[in-house]
Amino acid sequence: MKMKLLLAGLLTSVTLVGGAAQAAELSIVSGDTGSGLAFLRSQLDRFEADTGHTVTVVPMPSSTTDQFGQYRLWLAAGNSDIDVYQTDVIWAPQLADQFLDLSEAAADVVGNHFPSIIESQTVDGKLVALPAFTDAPALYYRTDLLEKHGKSVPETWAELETTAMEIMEAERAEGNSEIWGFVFQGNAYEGLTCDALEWVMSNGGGQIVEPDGTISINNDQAAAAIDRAAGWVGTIAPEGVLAYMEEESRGVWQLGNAVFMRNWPYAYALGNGDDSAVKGKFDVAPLPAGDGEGARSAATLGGWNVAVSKYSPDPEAAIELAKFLASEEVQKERAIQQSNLPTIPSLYEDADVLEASPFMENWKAIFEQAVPRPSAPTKTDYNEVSSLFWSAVHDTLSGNGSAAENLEILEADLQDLKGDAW
Amino acid sequence: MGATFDYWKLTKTVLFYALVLVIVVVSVFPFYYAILTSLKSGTDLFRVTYWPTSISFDNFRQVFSQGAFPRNLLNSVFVASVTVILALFLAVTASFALSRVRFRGRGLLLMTILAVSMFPQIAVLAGLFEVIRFLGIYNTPWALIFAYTIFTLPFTVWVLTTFMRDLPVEIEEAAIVDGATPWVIITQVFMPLMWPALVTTGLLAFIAAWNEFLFALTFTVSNETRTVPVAIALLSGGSQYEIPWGIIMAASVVVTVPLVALVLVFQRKIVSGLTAGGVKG
Amino acid sequence: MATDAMAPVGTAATPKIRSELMLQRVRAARWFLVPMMIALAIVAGWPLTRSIWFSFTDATLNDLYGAEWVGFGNYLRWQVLESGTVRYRGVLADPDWWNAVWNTVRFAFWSVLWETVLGMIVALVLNAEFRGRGIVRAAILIPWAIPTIVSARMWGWMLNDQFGIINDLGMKLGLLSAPVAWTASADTAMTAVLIVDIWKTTPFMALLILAGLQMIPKDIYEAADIDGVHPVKQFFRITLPLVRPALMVAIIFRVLDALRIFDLIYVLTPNSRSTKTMSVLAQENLFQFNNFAEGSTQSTLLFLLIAIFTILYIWIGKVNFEGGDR
Amino acid sequence: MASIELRNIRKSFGAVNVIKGVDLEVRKGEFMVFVGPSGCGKSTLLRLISGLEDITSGEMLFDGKVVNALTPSKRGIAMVFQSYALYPHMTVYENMAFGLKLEKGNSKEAIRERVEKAADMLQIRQYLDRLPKQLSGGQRQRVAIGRAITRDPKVFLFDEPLSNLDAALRVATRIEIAKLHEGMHDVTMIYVTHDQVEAMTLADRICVLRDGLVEQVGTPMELYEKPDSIFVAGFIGSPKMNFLTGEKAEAFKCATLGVRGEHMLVKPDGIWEGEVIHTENLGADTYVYLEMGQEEPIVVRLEGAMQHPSGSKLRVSPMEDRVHRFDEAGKPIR
Repeated sequence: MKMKLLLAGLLTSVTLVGGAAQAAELSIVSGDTGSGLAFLRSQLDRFEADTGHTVTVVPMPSSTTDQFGQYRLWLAAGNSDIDVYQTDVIWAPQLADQFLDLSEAAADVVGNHFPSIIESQTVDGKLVALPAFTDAPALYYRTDLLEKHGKSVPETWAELETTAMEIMEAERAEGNSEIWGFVFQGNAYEGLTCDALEWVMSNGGGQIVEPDGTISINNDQAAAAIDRAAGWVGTIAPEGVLAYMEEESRGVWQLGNAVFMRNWPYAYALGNGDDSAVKGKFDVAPLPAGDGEGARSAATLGGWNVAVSKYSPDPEAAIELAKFLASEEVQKERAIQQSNLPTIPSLYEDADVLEASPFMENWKAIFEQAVPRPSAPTKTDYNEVSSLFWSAVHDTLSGNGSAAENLEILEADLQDLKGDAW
Repeated sequence: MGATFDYWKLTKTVLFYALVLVIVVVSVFPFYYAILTSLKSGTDLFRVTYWPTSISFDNFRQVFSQGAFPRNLLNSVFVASVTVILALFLAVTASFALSRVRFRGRGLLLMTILAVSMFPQIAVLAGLFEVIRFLGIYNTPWALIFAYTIFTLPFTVWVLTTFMRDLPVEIEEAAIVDGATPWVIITQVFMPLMWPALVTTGLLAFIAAWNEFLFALTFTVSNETRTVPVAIALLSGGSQYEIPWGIIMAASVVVTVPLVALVLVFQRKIVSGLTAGGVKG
Repeated sequence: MATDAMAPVGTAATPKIRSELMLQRVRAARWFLVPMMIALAIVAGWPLTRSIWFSFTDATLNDLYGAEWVGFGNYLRWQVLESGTVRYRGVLADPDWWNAVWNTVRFAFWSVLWETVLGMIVALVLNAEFRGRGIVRAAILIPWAIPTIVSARMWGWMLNDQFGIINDLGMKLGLLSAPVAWTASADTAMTAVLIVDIWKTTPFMALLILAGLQMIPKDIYEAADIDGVHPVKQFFRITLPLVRPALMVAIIFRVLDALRIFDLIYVLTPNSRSTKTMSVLAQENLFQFNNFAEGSTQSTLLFLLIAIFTILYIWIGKVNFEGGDR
Repeated sequence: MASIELRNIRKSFGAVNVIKGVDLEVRKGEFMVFVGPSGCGKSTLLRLISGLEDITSGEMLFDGKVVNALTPSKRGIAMVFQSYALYPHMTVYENMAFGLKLEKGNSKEAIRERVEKAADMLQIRQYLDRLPKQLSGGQRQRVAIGRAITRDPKVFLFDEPLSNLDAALRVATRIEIAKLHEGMHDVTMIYVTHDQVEAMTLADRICVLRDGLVEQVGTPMELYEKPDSIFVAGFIGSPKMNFLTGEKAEAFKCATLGVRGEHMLVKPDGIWEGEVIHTENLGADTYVYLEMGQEEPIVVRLEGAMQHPSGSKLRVSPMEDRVHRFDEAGKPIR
């Protein structure tokens, strides 16, 4: 009975849609979260209504490593079941061979986005993904504690160190034995690459591999930056920070046990939740700068993009969908409903957006300091480059060798990996 | 004399129950902690407690409202059951041949079967993916049932072969004299004798299939065909980096309870010692 | 499968009338084995062959079908520099690989050792008659019943230095002086992984041993009791020899599993050098890095290593392929 | 109901020859006992007859038809195993009915009737609903026999059925089996044992096996009175026959002289003198062991309870007409 109804429904929908020009059935794979998926669905419903295409969402686990492995396997096997992929900023260059070049199709809108983001998704002149939203970390600080101890928001890492130490010691002396100065992401994983890239970049130490492909990591400023971070472990940061990812840092922070935290925007809303111990007691600022030559605040570029599979049976409709998801209209909705940072500069001044997510104003400054990870120049080797880098940094943080020693080895390893060219 | 004996016996009993208690506590504590966590929400999750402070079933409600969890549960039951039935069926007959019929190359065959279990699962993923697409069972429960034989079958064959080898020869001969064919011997004589082994291997294989993640993630792409471990991995918090601990724990509790029930149902079989009586080795 | 492999042993000498019974049994054996072998050939044969083949090519996941044959290059290759020094490359010359081998072997040894000992104790306890045995039996299976991806995360949470209950408990009981970041520190990461794995897999061992114990006739113990054999002696003289076949098989499968350990480490300590095992390394190369061929090579080497181990184990442990038949 | 003929039957396991060419005829309705020391191949021979074991060469005929290739069930045999081999998960009734259920064409009622008939014969009717583990050893053995009876076999095979029972039960069950045979006149029975008492008491004819070959076939009295070899002479009869060599044998013009204990007479003018080393008093008779310079002590069986203190001297003579004389090859001189 049910089957019959279903069939009847199917038939009518086919006849209805049959009239529209080449209605396609598309699939988009997304590792987004619950509310993110709901948002995606609502946008897709609009897209379906506008175009007559139908779109199925294939949800994926939120672990990015799981997602990446799966996408790679599917693409390698030429899986035509998925048309559009939601990709992390660092993926598109690695999967460039399997994605369609969108530069022509998106020529009309490319100019609207931040050029640095477009740059990060361009491999050998090929635009492999369109940006859907972006992400950049900030320094979270406790307004109440800073005020109580008469400190200002640190602008350099050195300031952060002293401020954190002083407040921590003072608070501990008052019996708050669980307090720490600073928490970040110190586990050996992609997040450490982000954190460490900020330390190095903000200290004028380059971006590991420069856009032209040169390996720049083995320099004194980079080494100094990492050595300094190594000094935090066990002093202003707990030993366990070596195993922290985003959630662990947020956990410590949200219990009110840290003065400073480096984290992504998601922690902002959660930190202001009703059961949070730090509700209304914190604010964000750009990450501190280093003190070497060319030192400036730096924030690693995150964010998600949409790419179209080479194996899509209906590439035109798929491109249409990708463009739709990257459009200003959807990005605005996203900023309002999901508090995701848009990749279109004009939206940061949009009244509706600012009304819904006033904190975005803070992020504009942060975003201006954003640095991409070297995924574009290192192409398919990026994951391995990143792994080598975070391993070297993690070794240094755990006290296995000095930064200078580890970076020297890293440079040699990267050179081996690079060969003649990336 | 009598007094010391009783004293010794008491000590032994006390020590024995202490051991039982330790075993139970160590086994169950993390699960208890999971239940505890599943009843918490928000910042409470980050606070260590040993007893429930406040009880909220929000997480459980979330589990059943996100995605298609009841459906996933059903898929898991189906996939794991069919996998086990299939594996036991193939393994019982095969292990009869391997343990009771003398033929050349038997040792080699057993080794070959074992060799299947020696390859890292992660490495067969790509090849298996091709086979499954070739067979046209991609994104169906059959893909998983098919893929899971790679780890359930060698295991069940080996364990059942070992157990069947230990069954007394004379029982089988009595059956032959009674006119039983190999099939009758297996189904009517051996299988009832091997209940403990069958239930045990079946249970272990069931749990292995129930808990498998990697294949399930790779070979299914829709919420309607996915199994519980994938569904749990799909449970998500409000944003990318947020891990919804409470919900994950609630889901784990929901997933584990049927298994515990299964064990309780079958546990009599596990120990139905049929050893005393007619069988003598 | 060659048909003559099925011929009963000892037929070589004189031609004779084969009895219907033997024919029936051999025929049945063939029919019983064929479905299993077909199933295994499809589900394992092709993927295994593919993986081994890839290990001799330069395949990457971006270009799986255009892979070219490179012989043993992925295993070991060398290059003589102008100065005369020889540079070795390939998996066998990769210190990361040998580190992973060492981690894997270490992990397998300790985990299986502990699981066997604890599994035996648990099985003996469960084999005894006592009130509430059914509940206890169900309770000990819980660790095995929780999906690995969940239990690994759960333990990761419990082992956390700030809000983990293990540290809290350790501090409260006075076992720890300061919270330990179990999964973070290189010194404790392996211990943490071992704890979780032993916790999780001991039920598997215990249940298989229990099944073996169940098949031991009770009158043997009664006889031993009458003879006044000490319980400890009973264990070593009666129990152990009689559960040996079941135990040996349980150990084989546990070792094979332990040598291939992946998901637990992948979730708990994915990038720690001190716990990175062969499978984790292979996975990284296969799917995360662009080194599909190298990952295949590592998988093949892992396979070889396990095969060698198994042959040694069967040879040294004198695992019996014979007996029980007629 | 069947005569069995074995023609040059051989059996080898790999390179080991267990049965080395056996020719034997078992008549219809006969109770034949295979007896011999362990390892003589008697059980193997039984299993060859049953069809459980493949015949390596030679021919096996049931009622004149070659049955080498037939399965046990098609040969119409039933077998009682040493360990009873009852199906532990089935009740006594199910155990007994199993074979009948597997045969096609037996109605439920017919099966019940046959099972109950057999059960009545063995007085196990009240146990039909029990599991084997709820029965004593003797009861289990009866069930095993009952299972065999139910199948209404042409040939009844017993593989050391009493060796797992204690002495008292053994005698009782032995009588049971003897009665059974009387009640089933037309059924051929073959019984394997290593116990010559069982063989003597049960058999119509005994087949003594040694090392895979038939040593002698004959009625118990034939074997007792006219053994064909030293081996048979020594194996049959209790106490074991005394063997004397050397001068004492030469006096009787043979290599070995065999005298049974019961054929020795204690007389003051006995031709042999020996020293008493041990006396076994069995109540009805007494065994006196004498040291006479032979390899083994010489047994003398005396009726009634007698006292002969160890160390005392005793003179004995054999009954002249009951001595067995053997040549160098161990064959009897008649």
